[in-house]
Amino acid sequence: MKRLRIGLLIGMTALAWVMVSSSIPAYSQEDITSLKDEAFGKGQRPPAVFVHEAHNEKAEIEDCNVCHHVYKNGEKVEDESSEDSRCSDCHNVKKGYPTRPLMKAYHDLCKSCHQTKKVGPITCGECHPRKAASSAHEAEEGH
Amino acid sequence: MVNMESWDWDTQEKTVSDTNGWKDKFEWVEEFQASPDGEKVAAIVKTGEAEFSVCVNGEAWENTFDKCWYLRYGPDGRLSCIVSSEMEWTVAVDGQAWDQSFGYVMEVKFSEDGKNVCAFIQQDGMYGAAINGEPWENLYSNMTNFAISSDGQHTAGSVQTEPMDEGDIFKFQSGIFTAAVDGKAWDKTFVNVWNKAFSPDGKRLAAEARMTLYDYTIVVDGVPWSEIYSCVWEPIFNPKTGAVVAPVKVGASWTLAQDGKTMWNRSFVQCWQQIFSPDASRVAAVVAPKYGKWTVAIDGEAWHSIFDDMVSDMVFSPDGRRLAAVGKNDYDYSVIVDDTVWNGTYDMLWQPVFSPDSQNVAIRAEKQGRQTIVMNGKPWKQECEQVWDPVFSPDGSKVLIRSIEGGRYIRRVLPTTELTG
Amino acid sequence: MHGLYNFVRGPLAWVAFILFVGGTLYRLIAMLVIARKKDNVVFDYFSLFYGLRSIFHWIIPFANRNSRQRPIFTIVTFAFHICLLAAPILLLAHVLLWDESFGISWWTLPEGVADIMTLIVIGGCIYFLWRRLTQPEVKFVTFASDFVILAIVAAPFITGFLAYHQWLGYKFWLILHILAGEVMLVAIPFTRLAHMIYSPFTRAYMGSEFGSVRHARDW
Amino acid sequence: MAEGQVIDGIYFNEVWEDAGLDEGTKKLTPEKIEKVINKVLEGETGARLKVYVDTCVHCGLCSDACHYYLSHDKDPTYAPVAKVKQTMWEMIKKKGRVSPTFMKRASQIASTQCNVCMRCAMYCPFGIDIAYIMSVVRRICHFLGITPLYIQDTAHSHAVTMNQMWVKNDEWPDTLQWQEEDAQEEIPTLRIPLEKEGADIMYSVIGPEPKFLAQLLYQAAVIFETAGLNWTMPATPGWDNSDMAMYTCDNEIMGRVKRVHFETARRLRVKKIVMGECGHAFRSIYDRGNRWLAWKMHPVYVEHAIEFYYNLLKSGKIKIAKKYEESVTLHDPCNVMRGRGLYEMARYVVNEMCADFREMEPNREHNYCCCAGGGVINCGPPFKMTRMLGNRVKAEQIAATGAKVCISPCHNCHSGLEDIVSHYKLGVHVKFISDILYEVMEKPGAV
Repeated sequence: MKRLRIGLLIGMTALAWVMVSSSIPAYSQEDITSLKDEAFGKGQRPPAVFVHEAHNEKAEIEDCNVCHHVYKNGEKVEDESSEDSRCSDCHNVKKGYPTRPLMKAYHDLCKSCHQTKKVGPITCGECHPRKAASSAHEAEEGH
Repeated sequence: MVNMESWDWDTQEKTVSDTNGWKDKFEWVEEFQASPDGEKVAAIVKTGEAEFSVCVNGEAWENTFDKCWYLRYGPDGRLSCIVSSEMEWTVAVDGQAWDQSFGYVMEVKFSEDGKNVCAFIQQDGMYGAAINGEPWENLYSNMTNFAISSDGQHTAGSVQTEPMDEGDIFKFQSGIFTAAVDGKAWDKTFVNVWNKAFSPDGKRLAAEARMTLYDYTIVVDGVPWSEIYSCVWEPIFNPKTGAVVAPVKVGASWTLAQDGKTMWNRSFVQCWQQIFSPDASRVAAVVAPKYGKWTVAIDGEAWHSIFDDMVSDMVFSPDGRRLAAVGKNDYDYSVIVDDTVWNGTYDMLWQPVFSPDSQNVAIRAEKQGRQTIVMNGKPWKQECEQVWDPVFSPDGSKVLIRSIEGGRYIRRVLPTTELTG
Repeated sequence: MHGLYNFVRGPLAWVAFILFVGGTLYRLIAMLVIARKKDNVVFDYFSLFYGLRSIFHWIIPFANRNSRQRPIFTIVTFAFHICLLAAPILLLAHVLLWDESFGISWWTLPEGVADIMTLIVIGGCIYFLWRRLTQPEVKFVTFASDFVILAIVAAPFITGFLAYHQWLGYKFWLILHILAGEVMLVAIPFTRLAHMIYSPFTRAYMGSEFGSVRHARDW
Repeated sequence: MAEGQVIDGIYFNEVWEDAGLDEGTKKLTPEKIEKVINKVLEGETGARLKVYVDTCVHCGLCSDACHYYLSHDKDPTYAPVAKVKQTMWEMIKKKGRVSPTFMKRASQIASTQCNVCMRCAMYCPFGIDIAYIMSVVRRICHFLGITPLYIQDTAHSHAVTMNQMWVKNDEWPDTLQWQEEDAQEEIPTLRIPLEKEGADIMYSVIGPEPKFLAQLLYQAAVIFETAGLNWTMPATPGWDNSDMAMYTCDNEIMGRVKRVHFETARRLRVKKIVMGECGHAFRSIYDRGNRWLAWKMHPVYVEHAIEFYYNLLKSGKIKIAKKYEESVTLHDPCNVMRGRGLYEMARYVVNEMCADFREMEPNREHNYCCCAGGGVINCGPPFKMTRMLGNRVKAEQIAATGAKVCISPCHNCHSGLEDIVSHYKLGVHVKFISDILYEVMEKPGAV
């Protein structure tokens, strides 16, 4: 009885491992772009993987200001966008006020959207892979 | 009771004896005892090589003994001492040894009027009691917790009724102890019997008992209460109704029980030394309402004044309305009367004494090696080497103070007002 | 994946923290209530000064005789406990989660340091396991539950380590890591891991008895 | 003896015959055991036991604290935590449904394989009081009637006579009077004042002193006389400060004996109690007995002999004529060292008296137990070998000092060390402080 139960446990764990890990993709030739912001300096983790074109295509984002937003008096200005300026121009790395600190701004922006849409990476290692190549795809596959 | 009317309440002050001279006369002078009326002072003295006697007001008894100890005045002013001659022991009263002597004599107790002198004796390795020299007919192989009735006509002890081999724990646990009154043991035996109390008329006896190693109860005339407790303390009789009252432990807390029924609706972390007021209308006990906090409870109501170390020496006023006791914190003793603590602490305090009209409380006190009388919180101006308990005159107007000052034993009668101020 | 991750990261984490905090409070309050009721002396002899004096001598390595007698154990257990507490609390990834959820954050350890601390905790667990398996005086008082507790403690660190290094099956280890952490949190008040809650009190009580009553040292 | 014997699946590391345990066990039924265990656990224990059991992480760090464990070549069954495992854990886990054989073994462990010396409490990182847990086990055994015979008899003696040795009411004052007479040969003015109300000090001793060790009463009288103190001894029960009921955990008798002792001191209106060189008596007066009676501390100050001698020497009331020449070492008794921190005072006294003092290692709070205290020696001859085999480390510790005399200011330690010294043929004399103090002090009154 006991042995059976342990066997079952091992089997289920293995199955779970296979299911969750099966999203590991084959190596891809596509170019990779990342959210490497000079303002961070040397970060503890590699910059987040972000293939701009592919992402937007997949996510069907057409308006730039979905991400490159402009805020005035705490309100998002609908028809303005800020792709001409760097994120760190508004989002200070260390000091948050009045805007979010840079890292938090990235995290919140990306993750909130991924959460809402229920697609895209939301855990640390998905955006900040140790081995850029393999995980970049993983990040993309998620779309 | 002792007739105090006949005492000298007029002589204001007299030096009864200068004890400084005693040391010249005798090579050895033990501590002094003062007679209740204050007219005499006595001490055990060595009169020669291995020869002892008792010196009263500077004069030694005619009789000498090989040994003397436990010199005490009875309430009637007669002076008793445990004495030994030729390896035999007895009690000498006012210098006259009892006719009968024993293997050993230990505790000596007096009836309230002092007429009967009772002693705990051993004869040929057997134990019992003697009243005025007359021993029990039956003696027992072991006896403890010697008790007497207030009239001194009855004596009792916890006795072993069957022999037990050394280390026979099973025999012991079968119950081989009981109480014996006037030499006659109760029929029923117990694992242990301890402190006993006689009814006021001396006809009944109550005792603490252990039925097994852990079942305790109170036994009255050999009949245990139906209730079993995890522990009990010494019982007393209600002086009017004859009911028996004892502290009992129920669960983790103590309360008072009367004839096997819980008497107080409150329980305490500790409860003991209960006393009845003279009219039996009230009962007081020393209690610990909280762990390590001591006070007095009257009819189950605890006082607010709390002492950390202990409370002792409770005494009701003659009218039963007031109560005095002694409390202790660290090294300091204080008097507490009717839940009010007197100002001033002392290194030692004896039992408080109420005046007959219940108005005044006086007490023997010691501070920094000097003793005095304190009345209603106010110390008497005189500091002495030693004082004895104060005695109020029957009308309460005067106080008899017995003291030793500069080696002189002095008897004073002071108006109560002089002490109260 | 979103659903599973959000479940362990959200509601389950809430459950775990509520059980941890609630359980801890419950155990503490229950202890105090039962002490009040049945062991009141504990309060009567409690001394803040001597309690802290005792704790002080036992949270400093080699400040008490037993720890000097067993230098290896002392080093391991101190390193283990420090890392066990510090690594999760000061981990960057954890602090980011706090920040994300509640907007609160604090100083964090460099990730490389946290990584080493994790290994120290895992090493400590292996050392404790080795003691339980080989040292007669420990083996004799070891029950199956002791291994389970050891596993409960080791699991979040092993899975966390694997997840952090993203070798194989990152998300699997990550989710398992979160689950393991939650299991451990819940286990703290309800297993012998409760020594985390109780030990300051037992130590302080013994310190009080030794200090203020016995006038002696308890280290 | 059948070491390592397994009876009904319960491991007996030692097997001795003891009528108290053997006969008592025969009368047990599982129902009674279950009832008593749960009664004690629910009725008498609280947060401490529960927290101790829940906090213990079974780490075994307490092992090295125990002289039994060390002396038995680190046999794990003697480790403090192992004793809890073999007793209390099992009782709690099985909710009291344990067998009579289990209880017999539990009683053996708690009564004879633990001296409740509390050394392990100083080795547990959490300060878990295993001595307390063992006392709870003894308490359960008390209710079950399975306490070793000799100590049970001693508890009976306390219950009847309020002293440890069945000393009858007359034998005590009689002995004091004989000692007084003997001492007068040396100091003619010497007196042992009986029942002296209002004296400064009541001197109290333990039952064996009048029974077997009357010279200690003699020596104490000489010290009191020479120091010129105003002292007394009671002639009634209450003179004995010892308390084996404390160690059988017959708490009711423990409390009764302590109450008589303190009330006797109060009756005699003394300002403090000075007690002889006894450890367990100090524990019962200062720690266990007073607490059972709801006295937070001793209601009348109790000065242990070590503190007493210290004060006498420090104040010059007793002067040393010539220092003791023989090399000495000092055994630190648990109850006055771990129990009262008198170790520095003891060293002052020993250094004042003796020219050649050598420390044992470890010492002070960390000294190894004598293996006699905690009631173990009082369990009598059946368990003598338990003590001998259980304290090889003590013999080694004493031998390592090279001292010719071992001073032990505690009766139980004294007797236990004498046994160990003779069993391991150490050739060391065991002495009380007063033995040496009496020998080296100035006695101006002596003829």
